[in-house]
Amino acid sequence: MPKNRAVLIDQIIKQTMRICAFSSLFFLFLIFLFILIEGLPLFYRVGVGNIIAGFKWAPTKGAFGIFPMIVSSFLVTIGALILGAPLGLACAVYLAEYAGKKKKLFLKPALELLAGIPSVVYGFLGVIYIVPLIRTYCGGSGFSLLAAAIVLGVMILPTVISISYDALMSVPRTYREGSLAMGATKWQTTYRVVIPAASSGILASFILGMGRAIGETMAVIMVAGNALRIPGSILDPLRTLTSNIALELAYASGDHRLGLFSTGVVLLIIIMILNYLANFVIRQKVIK
Amino acid sequence: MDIKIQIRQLSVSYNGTPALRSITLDIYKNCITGFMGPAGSGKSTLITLINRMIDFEEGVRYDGEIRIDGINVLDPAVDVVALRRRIGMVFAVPLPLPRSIFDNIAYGPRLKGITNMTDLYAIVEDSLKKAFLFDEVKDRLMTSAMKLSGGQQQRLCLARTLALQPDIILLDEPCSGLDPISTAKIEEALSELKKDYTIILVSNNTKQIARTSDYAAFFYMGELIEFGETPRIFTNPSQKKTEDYIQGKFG
Amino acid sequence: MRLPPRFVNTLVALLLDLVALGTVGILVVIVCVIVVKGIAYIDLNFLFTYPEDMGRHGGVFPSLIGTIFLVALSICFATPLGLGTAIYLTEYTKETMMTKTIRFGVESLAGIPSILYGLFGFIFFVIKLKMGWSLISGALTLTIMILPTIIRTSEEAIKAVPRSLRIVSHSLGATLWETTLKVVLPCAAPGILTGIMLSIGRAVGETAAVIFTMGSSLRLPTSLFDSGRTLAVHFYILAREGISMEKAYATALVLVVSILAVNILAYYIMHKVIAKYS
Amino acid sequence: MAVVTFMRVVGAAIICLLISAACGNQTSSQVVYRRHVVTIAGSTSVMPFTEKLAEHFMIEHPNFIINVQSGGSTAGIQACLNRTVDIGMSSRELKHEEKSLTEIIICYDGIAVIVNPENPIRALSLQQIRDIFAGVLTNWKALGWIDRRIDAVTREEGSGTRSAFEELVMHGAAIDDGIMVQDSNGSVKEVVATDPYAIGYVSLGMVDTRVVALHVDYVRPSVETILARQYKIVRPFLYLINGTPSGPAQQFITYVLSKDGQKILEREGLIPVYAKK
Repeated sequence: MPKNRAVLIDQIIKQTMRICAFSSLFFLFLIFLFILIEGLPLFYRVGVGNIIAGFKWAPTKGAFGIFPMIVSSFLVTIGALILGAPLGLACAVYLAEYAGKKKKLFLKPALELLAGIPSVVYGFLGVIYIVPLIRTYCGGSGFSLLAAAIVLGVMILPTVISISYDALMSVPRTYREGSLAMGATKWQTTYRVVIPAASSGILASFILGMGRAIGETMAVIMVAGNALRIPGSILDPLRTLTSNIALELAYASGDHRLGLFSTGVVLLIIIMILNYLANFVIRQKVIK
Repeated sequence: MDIKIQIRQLSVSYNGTPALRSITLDIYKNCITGFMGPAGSGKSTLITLINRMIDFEEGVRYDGEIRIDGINVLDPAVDVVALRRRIGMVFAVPLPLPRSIFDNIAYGPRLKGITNMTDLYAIVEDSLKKAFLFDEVKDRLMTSAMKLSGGQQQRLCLARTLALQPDIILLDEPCSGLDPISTAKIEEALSELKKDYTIILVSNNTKQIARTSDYAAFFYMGELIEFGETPRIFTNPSQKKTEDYIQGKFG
Repeated sequence: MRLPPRFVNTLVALLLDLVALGTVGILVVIVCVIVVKGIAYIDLNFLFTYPEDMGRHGGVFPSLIGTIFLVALSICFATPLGLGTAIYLTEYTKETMMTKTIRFGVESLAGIPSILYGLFGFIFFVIKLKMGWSLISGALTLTIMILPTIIRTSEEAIKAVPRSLRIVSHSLGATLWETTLKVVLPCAAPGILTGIMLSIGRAVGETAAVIFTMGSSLRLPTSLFDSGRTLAVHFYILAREGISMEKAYATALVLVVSILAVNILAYYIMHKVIAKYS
Repeated sequence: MAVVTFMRVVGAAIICLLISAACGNQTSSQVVYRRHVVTIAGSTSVMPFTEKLAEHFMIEHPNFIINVQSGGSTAGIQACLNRTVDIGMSSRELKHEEKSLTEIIICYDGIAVIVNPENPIRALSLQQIRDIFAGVLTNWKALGWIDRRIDAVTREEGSGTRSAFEELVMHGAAIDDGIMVQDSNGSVKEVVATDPYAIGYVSLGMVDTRVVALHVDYVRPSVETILARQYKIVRPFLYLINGTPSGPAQQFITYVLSKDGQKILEREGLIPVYAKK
């Protein structure tokens, strides 16, 4: 029996689909390639140490130190986690363990909608409401680590909630029933059995939340004040890696632009490490 | 009587575990051949080999020959798509596609390239009549097939198979989930259909095999224990195991 | 002092209730603030007139059109690619080292922050491919950005289609592609549509990746190689430069309401599908 | 059934979009064929005024399209050097290696040092301003106001306003790293307008009632004091062209330098070229 036309079409389509599937890898490769091509020469010329550990950023005068920005990025992220992680986890626990079916039906999409609000809107509301509040009640200009951490804390909530929630929901029912049968209250069950069982997923949600926070740009530019020094207090302004790129990219040329791509390289590496960590943490659990 | 399907020395294994051992069997044209046997006896595996649906299982190895009209369908070079268009199959659970009754039945003909609505309607009507379903659904051909009852759905599946105008129809325990009335309707349809088709009916209901089939084969643990004309198998089985099974001593 | 467990239990339940409500409250407050402050300055005129004096007066018509063009283009590019990837991963291949690599690629793309997409789009499309700050540069950049969302939601939707339907289709003599096209995709369509909607939401609200690839010209883009300013970028500039708070709120209103509408529609479709399969 | 309809609707929608996009392009290319397009990019300080000029110019010449992009002085100069734009805008003087471009001074602009209206301070010396931005003076108390940190705001690296400020005010002293950075005149003004303890510098043309421009060395910043050469923080706004400009570009430049164009700039608080001469 000869192969008919349909089978031939099937083969052609299979190859087309395969090309589609490889496009993602191709794009990833392109992104890496071009950011590295633009970013690496400066590391070579100026020296890795002078960029990563350098304190002075004055690209038009030949200084490309981004150490304060790396530190600031992490400070902002940690601040966001301090605010967002407990809140997000609490919401996830509530959704997974406490909320009734009807409430869940309304709450879960509502919490996910938080992710839909554009980051510029978060930044704007931060400038209008949070920055003046901080200025009035805490001091400083208000454009500060604190303001950025608050805004980012809210922005990472959807990530933390949805991934923690999935982790909590994947804890087998029998664990809960076993604990409840022994006379534990619901909270004791949740606290001592369910949360520990879901801990790796929860940890992954925190790591991915960190990734979201460290990569956020527009909201941070608007509320962080963008000063070039490592902040001495939570009321000091600071500049993250992302805002450094966005603030100066439109203006930059020559070495200045290369410097911004070097900033991008560092950011890319940090993000990749965080993603890998999150993956690793989740997989760790599966192997167990 | 002509032989439609010749099965020769057929062995199958799943991930190294044998499922069928060296089966040799002839299936006659325009007859209903019943395959019976307890769960795991290999009878369903055998029919999925005939239309090569077995290709969708993982870790399967097979050996031997199945010749339909003299052509070995287990040959890797065989066009399985064309093969399946010649061999209809009805599954244990009614599986209508989530679309209208008409579209369900027209699915096969459309794949063959028939697009003319008059032709399609003729095929649909004919198939539904053959499956004894037309009168029940003729006023609602465009409604969702999911809304039919279980028995109707199964007859729809039969009609959908008939619409392919196949030579052979394979039925894999088609009545296992149905009530006696629906079962009776399907059996009635089958006895009409054997005039035009070669039918293989897999069932673990021995009474159904006795009622409907012309030839019966008894499988046990992957082996063909006995094969012959149905009346003889049921009245005078030559093997002890066959007798025990028919009498309901195991299975 | 040890509190009695039952008391703690009740207390925690209450506390969690409050926290969850409070968090939803954030959403409600954000939406309310934008709506209350923006509603007074918005009318059909605002949507359909050109801005004057850098947006201090007039409307947002070019930004509206720019946004629609940008998002439509990127969805047009990303949907076939994403759907193709999802189909390949679920229907055409088994789990191998290769599919794992592709999934890793998709996950990595999803994790890259938008500013890096902006950086890449700027150097690759704008500079190297000489497309300039244009609709097409922005659309191509966004295509890559939303690709992971479309792939992942499509894959989920396709995986959720029962295997038995595929088997039936094959038994009726359909090829793999016929089965995919006629059985799998129609069943997965609502899920795929959800993914597309979520991507639209993401693309509409994106700023960092767009501002460096599409530029910020206030003119109405009339060709693929024209620069333009999306609503999100326009809002960013209005708010950040203090050009006009009224117009900023009004633009934010258009932005937030359209994104929420798309998202809610997406969840609604998803909910319908879940209800259907369970 | 419903799903099939869904797919059809989606398919139809996509096709419609593609067709409309394609049609859109076609009509536009026809339009472009008849119209003259001038692309201008560069300094964010010059951009708002160019926008305004372009608006007026296009009312009088409806067959012209003037595309104005921001991007910063350096970007404008670069774009002009590799001929991606017809006209570059710069708010700083050209560096030696950029001298191949032709500079056209379209007007002069004072840089005003601004504070929030709530701030009672109305005058500072150049030295005091320099100290504030160098991070030496960090408290308003030292300047005779309340005990509160000074929230100074500067522009980012690469900005023409920043390099003019560094040259005219800082006299080579470095701007402190702890100072806030904003990336446009507008955003600096916005910070100063909302933060009572802030101080920043913007183009004089940007000053409005929401901020107060400080007297520097007892001189009020204004068009008159600049013309009298009393207010010293002044820089030229430049248009740059690479070689001979295209006809339409030349026409726009002629308009900008004409009485009408200069009047518009004067109304915006800038100093027209003829006045300075």
